[in-house]
Amino acid sequence: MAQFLIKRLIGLVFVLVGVTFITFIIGYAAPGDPIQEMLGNHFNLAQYMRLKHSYGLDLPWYQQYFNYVFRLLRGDLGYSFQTVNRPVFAILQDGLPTSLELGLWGLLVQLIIGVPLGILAALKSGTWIDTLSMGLAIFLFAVPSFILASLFQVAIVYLHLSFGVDWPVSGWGNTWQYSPTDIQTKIGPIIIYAAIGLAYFARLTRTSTLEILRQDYIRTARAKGLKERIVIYRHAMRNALIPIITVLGVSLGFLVSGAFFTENVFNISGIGYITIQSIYTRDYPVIQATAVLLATAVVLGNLASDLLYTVVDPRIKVS
Amino acid sequence: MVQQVQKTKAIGTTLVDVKGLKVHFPVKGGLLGRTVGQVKAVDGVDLFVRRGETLGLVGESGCGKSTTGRAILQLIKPTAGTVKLDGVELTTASSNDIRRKRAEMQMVFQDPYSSLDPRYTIGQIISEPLENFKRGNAKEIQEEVANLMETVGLNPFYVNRFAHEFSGGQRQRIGIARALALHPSFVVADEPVSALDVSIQAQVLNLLQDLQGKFGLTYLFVAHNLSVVKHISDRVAVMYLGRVVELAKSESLYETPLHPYTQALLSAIPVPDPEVELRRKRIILEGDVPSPVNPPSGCNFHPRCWKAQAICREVIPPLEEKQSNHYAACHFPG
Amino acid sequence: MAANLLEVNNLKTYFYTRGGVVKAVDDVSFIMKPGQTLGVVGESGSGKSVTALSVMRLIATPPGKIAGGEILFNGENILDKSRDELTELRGSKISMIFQDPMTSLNPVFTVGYQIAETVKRHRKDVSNEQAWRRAVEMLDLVRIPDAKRRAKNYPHEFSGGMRQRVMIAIALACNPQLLIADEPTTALDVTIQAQVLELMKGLSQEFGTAVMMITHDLGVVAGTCQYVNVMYAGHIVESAPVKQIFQTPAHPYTVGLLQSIPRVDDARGARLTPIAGQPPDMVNIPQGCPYAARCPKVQARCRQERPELQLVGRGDQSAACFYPN
Amino acid sequence: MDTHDHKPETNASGFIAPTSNAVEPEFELSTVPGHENAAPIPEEAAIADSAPIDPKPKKSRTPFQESLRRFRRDKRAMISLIVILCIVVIAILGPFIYHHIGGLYKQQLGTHIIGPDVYHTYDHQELDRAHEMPSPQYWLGTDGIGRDILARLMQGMLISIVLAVVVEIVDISLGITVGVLAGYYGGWIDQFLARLADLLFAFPGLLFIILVAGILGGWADDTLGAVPVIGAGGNARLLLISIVLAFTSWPLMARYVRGQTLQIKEQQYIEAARTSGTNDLTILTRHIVPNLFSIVMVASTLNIAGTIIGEAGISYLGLGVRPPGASIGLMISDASQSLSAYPWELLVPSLTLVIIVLSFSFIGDGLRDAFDPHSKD
Repeated sequence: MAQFLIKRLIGLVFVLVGVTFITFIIGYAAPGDPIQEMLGNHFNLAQYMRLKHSYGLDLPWYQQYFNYVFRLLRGDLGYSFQTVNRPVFAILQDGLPTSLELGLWGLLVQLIIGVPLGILAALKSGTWIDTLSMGLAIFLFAVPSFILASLFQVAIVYLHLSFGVDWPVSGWGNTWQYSPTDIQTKIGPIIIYAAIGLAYFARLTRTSTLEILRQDYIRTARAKGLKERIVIYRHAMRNALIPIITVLGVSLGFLVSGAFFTENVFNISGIGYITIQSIYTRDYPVIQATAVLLATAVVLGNLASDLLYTVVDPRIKVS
Repeated sequence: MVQQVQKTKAIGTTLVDVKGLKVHFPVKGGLLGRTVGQVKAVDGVDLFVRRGETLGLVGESGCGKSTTGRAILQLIKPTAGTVKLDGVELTTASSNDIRRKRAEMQMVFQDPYSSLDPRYTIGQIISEPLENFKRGNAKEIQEEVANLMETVGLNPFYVNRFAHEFSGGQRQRIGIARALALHPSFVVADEPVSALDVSIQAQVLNLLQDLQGKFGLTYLFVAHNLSVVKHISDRVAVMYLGRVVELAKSESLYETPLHPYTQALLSAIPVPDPEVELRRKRIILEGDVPSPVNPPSGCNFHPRCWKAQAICREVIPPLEEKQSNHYAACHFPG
Repeated sequence: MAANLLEVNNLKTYFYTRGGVVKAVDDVSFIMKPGQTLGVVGESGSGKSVTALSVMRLIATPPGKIAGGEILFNGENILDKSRDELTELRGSKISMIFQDPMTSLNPVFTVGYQIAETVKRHRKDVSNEQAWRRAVEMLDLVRIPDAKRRAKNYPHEFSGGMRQRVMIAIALACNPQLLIADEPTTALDVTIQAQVLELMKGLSQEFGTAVMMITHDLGVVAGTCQYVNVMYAGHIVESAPVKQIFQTPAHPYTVGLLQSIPRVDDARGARLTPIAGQPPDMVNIPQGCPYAARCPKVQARCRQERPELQLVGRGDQSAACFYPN
Repeated sequence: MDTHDHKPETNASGFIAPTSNAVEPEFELSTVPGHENAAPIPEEAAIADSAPIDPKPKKSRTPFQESLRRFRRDKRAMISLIVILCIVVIAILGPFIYHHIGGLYKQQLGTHIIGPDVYHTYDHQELDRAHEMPSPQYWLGTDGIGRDILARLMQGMLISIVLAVVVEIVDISLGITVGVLAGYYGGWIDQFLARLADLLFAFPGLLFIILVAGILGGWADDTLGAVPVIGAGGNARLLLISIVLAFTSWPLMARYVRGQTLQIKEQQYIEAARTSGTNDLTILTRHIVPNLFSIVMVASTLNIAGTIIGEAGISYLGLGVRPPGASIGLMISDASQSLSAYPWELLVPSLTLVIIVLSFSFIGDGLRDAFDPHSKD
């Protein structure tokens, strides 16, 4: 098992190198001169050279890359181009807690609703319950979150106009605080955000549960005279959870992608919002930092799901 | 024609000669996917097949019998050893030479389902080898396919049907027709009846026997079922954990097995006769077959053998002629 | 004469598929006495496994359904039992082992747990420790070396033969009256098969358990069973004590089966006599005797009516044939 | 639709509490006749050994045709297929017809008299005709700066379809080539694919697309904008986006193909072909690639849905098609600026997108069920 983990870790390092390299090269190869843009009308050659040097942009590309990686390793993310002397770290620090909160709630909602919905559909497979819940899942999976968000907002506006219901259309409220208004504000974004993953988990759980129920050992469990409840909740679920845990990592990808849309639609100043804003303003250090941050989150998530996997599936330990 | 050339050669001379055949598969592992061990699937097999005979190759799952059959046909590259077909060395031949040689050596496969490409008709399947070797124009090939189908007991009327429309036994006939298309001298039959129902098994076994008589074929018949092997084979080789432990004429092997493993194996086979079953004394072997990654030292049967002595742990017993035409690899045969 | 342990009367188990109704078991009747070993022989699709699963009421519904008949176990009809009563019965009075030991054990629980769980389920007064001790005891009984330590292992750490022993341990943990073994050795090698059969024989005698041995291997039947039912296309075509099945088979199918299998104690070269043709399409079995199309002794009557299972006048031997041997 | 309507009753541990009316399936699949032993009996009765009873040579179906027949029986998929065909026809032929419908119109702000070939184009603005509901002149109304919504929608659909086709061509050709080679030969190409797939799974595709589109978008506007047809009307970035979308999707296709190739490689008919003296190239083209057809078809159909959503998302974020160009994502983004007052403008493109995506998902699901009935999801 130690070997399995080490192998995964090496894979992770490889992925991180790849991610930093891609983000770096994109930034490096990007057209336009950020320093020139930064100076705008105040352009003078001396200052240009000084800034260029202080940002390390006058070095050959590989040196820039190594500097970039070494600075990353020290936790130094550099300075924003947009706001001179503002460390990227500080910018991320502003957005991170909000994004974390959104992500955590999103994941929780996905699992708490998606997994039981999938189990239910599998147990009632072929009935209207199955058709309905899977229909819902297909719908949520197919409808992009920015459409869902817009529809949600239209609905709120309509409710406000017709019934005078007051419900916040956007925003996030106070991070990690849960006053009634905060909760009210957060519910919409969380549900929209969780929708796609919820649908994904529901479908996956249904498939894996149906698959497990077909296994010989489930027949054995029944032949032993176990109660149907035990057969399903002890013997089937333990096994059905294994594939779900393995795709937790993939679902983190959904969470990260979802963040771009949800945060932008609802004007939530998290990492996704910051990234898009930085793209508009060509603030490469910030873009690079968020990309690396998000990829690292996904990579660590994958690692966590691998770890969890070894706990759930005893077969992993020896191989 | 190949057939005629073959008939001029005397029945009974050696057609296939295998010496020291080894097939080791690397076990990948560790951090960099390096090879950390070897699965010694076939670990030093010596055997020969005489022209016109059937050599049965028998053993339990994982003993390397199928791998041996494939390695002889060069479908798996042997790690070591020599394989001569009609005096021609195959292990050192180029892949082009081997492809040309395939006209003389064919295979009948175990699985009647996965051995026929579901996208092709019976006609296309049987004609594939004929086209590869340019045996005639389209019309001639078509006629040959019809002939072959009749030979194996299929109605040529169904030439344009797909494999999935046939039953297991019929599919196995299609596989046999494909193997015979090029008039090979040597055919490896890899568990050709083990996937079939008992009543169908007999049909296919009879067909194989008939074809052997008709075309003077030489068979290497690989199977785990000792009753079937006995029924069809002139001589039988018993494999255990990658090695041939006993090789003898069928009657002699079944009546007076010399190797303890053969003895145990034979005594374990249930006989469909309650009277016989009542009288039989079984040798029940202890434990499982060891892993071919890490086989026991010396005679690899020694941990399960009731006759094992110190020497068995240390010295690999060679396959020797213990009685006339009866070979065994055991320090204490009999 | 002891009362019947199991009495199956006119059992019909059908599968409703898109292609049509598959009459997997059609009007099957037989009895088993306590402690008796009954062999059920047949080729694939003959309905032998479905018969066994029907007795366990483990038929997948849908598409399968027990369409008629009764299954009396100790005089009580299993088909009338509620789900709770059924689960009480399964694993304690009737247990079952399956063909593929590689997939029949749950990969995420230790084998000890899987045995102890059965014990706990059926013996209300047993503590966890007692159940575990029983599990170890059972593993010891099925001759798994170092049972105490091995009980804590997971199924993937055992070989196929060992897993089948674990299955036997689970099945026998509660001293059942009836053990249904569905091709228990088909997936195993011949030397391992001998180990497992020997073990089953010894334990069933020791426990006084009746065994229904389902197999396609006539050799296994000859060596282990006292009484044999031969099945073909969903029907029992012959039913007799084991000696008579092999020495004086009455039904042409049984005769054909015996003539078509090579025997290890036969002289080489004796030509086999195969059964002609193919088993019937289970969706449309022609009327009359299901074996008529392949039978060498077929008469006009065989294609019209289906023969009932009846005594052939050699003691306890019956066959479903108008012209038995 | 509200998720909470159908939320199952959960107990404290989050699992569904068994309810009394629960119809637990009595037992799951046990032994189905015909699957008792190793060899399954095919659904159709095996052909009789004896001479044919039916003297007419019946034309028999290949397994592929069998699957197609199963697919044709799938109502949901067939309807979806028809919907997609309609959309393709509308997107391609629609504008040509629409340009000739409607009479001359005298502009209120200007003095020109213009015909439908002008006001029924996706980029023509009639500033005094903003936010109109459907009318005989503007069939689906106008947007915030007086552009014809139907014309824009047809252009947007065209963009989606062209993009999907381009991405799928790259996806399929690269995916099959690399996947087959990796699966059949293994070795470094396999290692390379595995690493690439790892990277792709860790680095969310959308993030990558956003990065590239955001950073190189301006460059694309400048250089590709000059290219006729491709770059005209703010579509310059489409090329960029399609390259990136294809780049992020082919490794997944290659992985599917690799997996399937590995499976096919293990089939004995491959070994049989080799034994018959068939060379590697012929084995690959005759026995392996044809058997990949179904998985490639399923995977690419499902990928099309993702591609179309991806493009819409990028354009929605303002990183894709630029005004005056039209894309469904851009239309949604434009409409959401004024959604409270004019929800109609949001509804039209949103519904269109949802219909397209759902249709492709249904077709993909249908294909999978038809071609690979054993593996769902």
